[in-house]
Amino acid sequence: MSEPAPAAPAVTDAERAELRRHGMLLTSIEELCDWGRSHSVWPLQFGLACCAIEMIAASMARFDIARFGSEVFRPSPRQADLLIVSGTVTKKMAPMVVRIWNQMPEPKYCIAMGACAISGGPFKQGYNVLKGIDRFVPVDIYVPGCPPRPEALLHGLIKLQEKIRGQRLGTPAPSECPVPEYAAHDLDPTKNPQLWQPPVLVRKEGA
Amino acid sequence: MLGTGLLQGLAVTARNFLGSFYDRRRFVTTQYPEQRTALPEAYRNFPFLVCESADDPMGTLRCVACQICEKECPPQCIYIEKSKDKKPDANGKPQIYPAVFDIDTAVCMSCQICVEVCPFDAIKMDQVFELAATDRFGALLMDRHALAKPNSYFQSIHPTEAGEVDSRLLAARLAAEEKARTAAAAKAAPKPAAPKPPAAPSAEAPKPSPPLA
Amino acid sequence: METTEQIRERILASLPGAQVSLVTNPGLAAQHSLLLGAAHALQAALLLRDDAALRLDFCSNVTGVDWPEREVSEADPTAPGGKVKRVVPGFLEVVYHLYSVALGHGPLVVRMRTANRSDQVTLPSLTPVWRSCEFQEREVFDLFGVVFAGHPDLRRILMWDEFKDHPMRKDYVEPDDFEWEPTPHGDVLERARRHYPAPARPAKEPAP
Amino acid sequence: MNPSGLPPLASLPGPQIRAVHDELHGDLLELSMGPHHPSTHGVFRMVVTLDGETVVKLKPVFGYLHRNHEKIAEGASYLGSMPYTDRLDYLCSMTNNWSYALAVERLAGQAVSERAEYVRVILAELTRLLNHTCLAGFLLQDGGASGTPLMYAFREREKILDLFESLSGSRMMCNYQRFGGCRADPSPAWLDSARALVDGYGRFLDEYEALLTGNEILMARTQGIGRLSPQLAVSAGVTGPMLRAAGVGYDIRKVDGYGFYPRFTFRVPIGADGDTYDRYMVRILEMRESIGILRQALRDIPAGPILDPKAKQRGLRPKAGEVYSRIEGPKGEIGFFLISDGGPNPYRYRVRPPSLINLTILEDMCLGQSIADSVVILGSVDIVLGEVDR
Repeated sequence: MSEPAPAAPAVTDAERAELRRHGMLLTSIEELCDWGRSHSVWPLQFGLACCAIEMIAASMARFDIARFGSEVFRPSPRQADLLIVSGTVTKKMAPMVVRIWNQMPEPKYCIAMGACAISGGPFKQGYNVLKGIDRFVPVDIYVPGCPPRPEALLHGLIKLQEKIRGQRLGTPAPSECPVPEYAAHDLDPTKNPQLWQPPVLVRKEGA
Repeated sequence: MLGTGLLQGLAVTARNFLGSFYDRRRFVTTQYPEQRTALPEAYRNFPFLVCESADDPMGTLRCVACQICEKECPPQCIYIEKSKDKKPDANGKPQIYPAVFDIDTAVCMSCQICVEVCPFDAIKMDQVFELAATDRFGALLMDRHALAKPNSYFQSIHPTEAGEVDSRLLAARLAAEEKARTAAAAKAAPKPAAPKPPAAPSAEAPKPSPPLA
Repeated sequence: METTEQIRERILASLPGAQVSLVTNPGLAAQHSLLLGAAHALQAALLLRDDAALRLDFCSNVTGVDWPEREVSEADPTAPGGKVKRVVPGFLEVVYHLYSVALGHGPLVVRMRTANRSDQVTLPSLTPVWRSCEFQEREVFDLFGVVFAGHPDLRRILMWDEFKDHPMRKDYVEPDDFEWEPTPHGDVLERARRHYPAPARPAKEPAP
Repeated sequence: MNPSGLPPLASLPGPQIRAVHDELHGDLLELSMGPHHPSTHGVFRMVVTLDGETVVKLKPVFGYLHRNHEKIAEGASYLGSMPYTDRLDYLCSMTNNWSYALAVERLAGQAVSERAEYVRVILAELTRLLNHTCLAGFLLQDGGASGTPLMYAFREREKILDLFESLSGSRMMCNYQRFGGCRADPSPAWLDSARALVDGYGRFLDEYEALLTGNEILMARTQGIGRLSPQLAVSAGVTGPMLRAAGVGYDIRKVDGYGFYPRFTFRVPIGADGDTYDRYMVRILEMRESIGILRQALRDIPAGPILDPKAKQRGLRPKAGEVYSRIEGPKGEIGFFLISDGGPNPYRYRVRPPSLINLTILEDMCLGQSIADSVVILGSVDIVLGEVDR
């Protein structure tokens, strides 16, 4: 993604905060857009496993995701901004998840909810379990837990909103992800190396 | 009559709607970031390591790197390396300590089995759940520095359990001291001259509490 | 319900020549089972379902078990050392748990075994007798590789159609995706190491 | 039943309209519903062949949540598989735990304390309330009543989850049962709050029924839809509320009398028509019976140990042998088949999934119905994909 270098702002953040304290609101198109986007994140109605039940619980009366402007669970990926990968992604399901992601319009975000979506979680030893959806789809926020409490998902959503508010306007690079195919023993390819590069883990004594 | 059932249902929803303005039992929403549900004492999320003092967490870990939790962890998300040297534990006895103790919270299933099998009350369940991160490799792999939390914190989140653990450890320590004292006395008995003070608090490891054997 | 031995005699009385043997269960549950020969299994199953005293009309559970080839040592006074090693050929086994809804008894455990684990893996399907076997036999086909003759729709059920292996077999090797294993043990540790460049190994092997 | 869904030819006036009618008989349409579909309860997929709007063929496709529970369990210790059973049918972790604990207890010959048996019954019946309440909400959601019933159901679910959480530490994944008892002893305060919940639940059910049971739209959408005959139901291994809705009075709590169920008086509701409405109604009536069982259990629960501290959990090595053990879960017969070779992990570990086997007759129930009804029929089967695919 090539971002244009941000020009020096005419008003610094500190000045803006000072003005805001005096009841004067200054804004830019960028800020207005980000504000609007961050408060109307429409998730896709897409449940995979256990975490989906907690995702539904988050949208119900007790936790009420509507307070964050995200209660509009859209059944169609064409109308959704946010993909909450809520549960274990199996290798059989992975191509569908990638295809759904490709169908979503820009700007789009992805939350990996729960241990399984992040890394395969407790089921990562399984032969049919994808070890993390970030092998195929860029993930913005990881919410650990098995399953995370609904509050934890809301916390993840708040984090996502913060991230959106820091975004710069511009043409985002098209993020079409290649869809893996079923092969004789495993998916083909097993990961998208452009997206997923695990660091080499070096442990030092007493680290 | 056709429609009675519908009207009856509408009456129910109307009662619920109106009730939501005055009936306290219907105020079910928790305004999350500002207002928090009181977590029950038993609530568990991810494990943490208990240390005796907040000032020197690495020096006072209860963990002796026995690797039982590592072996029993169902999703295999604990990684321990034993130290090569020994450090004195809370009772002054030199013990092996974990040189590396990592828990991958991206894998942990919060099942509490590590807590149940630990014979030293060294690993307990934490209640922090706001751990959302943007980087899975760095932030979610917790090392022993991130995992260590003082006993006072354990007491604040699980007071009942912590009370039991503390009294058990204290009883074990007292029993060990008593044993050391009698042993010293027995040694000293034939020679009444210059009774040696009992060697620093105790020479016994805390008696393993009976976990799920 | 009659004992498993009595049921065996009942089958033999109606189907002379059928291969039915008793498999005792040494465990505490003592759920003994009947081993049916493939040739008469379908008739025997029909008999179990329709016999007035048994009426095992409800097949609750169908599953496969993989018994790979193994070596056992047996006492043999003639051999040097007093013991002789013998190779027990491997086979695949299908286990059915039958109950009677009409009479409220059960379970009767019925098993069938294939001749080997490679080419002679066909067994008669019991789906014509009990409809509940339909998906479960497909699952056994998918995960163990037992072919059920007479099954109406024998396709893979859990894995995708292009998949070649039978993952519940004991000798199945899962695909290699151990690129990021921060907390590896045993076999996983070995496989994770292969993904790291030689100097920067994840860690040394923890002491056993 | 008119399979094409069109009015009978003779009733149409005029030759031209008849010609149009003949032309309307076009090709069959094959439609793939799922794995991402709002009304397939997760990642279930069915390939439906339609003639107009009428289902003429329906093939379920599984495996999108096949996460290898059985293979993992065969490499894990007996205790290590307990938290995995939570994740089978993730709405009913307590009954899954119980079924697994029961199987291992029978394999290893461990006795359960009296208090633990009572606690197990209490938790299993609370789970049944939770599951059936949510199912009614999801069923109505599938029928088009988006929101309200599900929201009421989840309001009550949160109350039960609070009980589970304060006892076991987790809302959904309780990991509470142990071999020979339960992990934590419920305090008197916990029992009091359980009593309060049970006392209030009848009132909630009255309200729920006032909202739903007599509703004309619900009746029109469910009565006479998706009939299941008792013979087919038994042959296809259907269990649980679905079997009883088809008119077969088979309840494992009565037949096997596991746990302390013989000590409680309760009735087994049975449906007359085997249609979707009966499946809804049987569950509502079962909840009322569950409330009765809970009242008795919470009244009679004895004091005593909940778990023998000497009962072996870690490093359990049962004697070689095998066992099949089952209980009446909220969705049907949940059973575990274990083969031990004397080692620390089971040689064969098999879950008998009620949801998967109840789906065997989905096609039979949907044939000749409209595509919209097949969604409601699927909703009334009550599946959870974690258990269907394991």
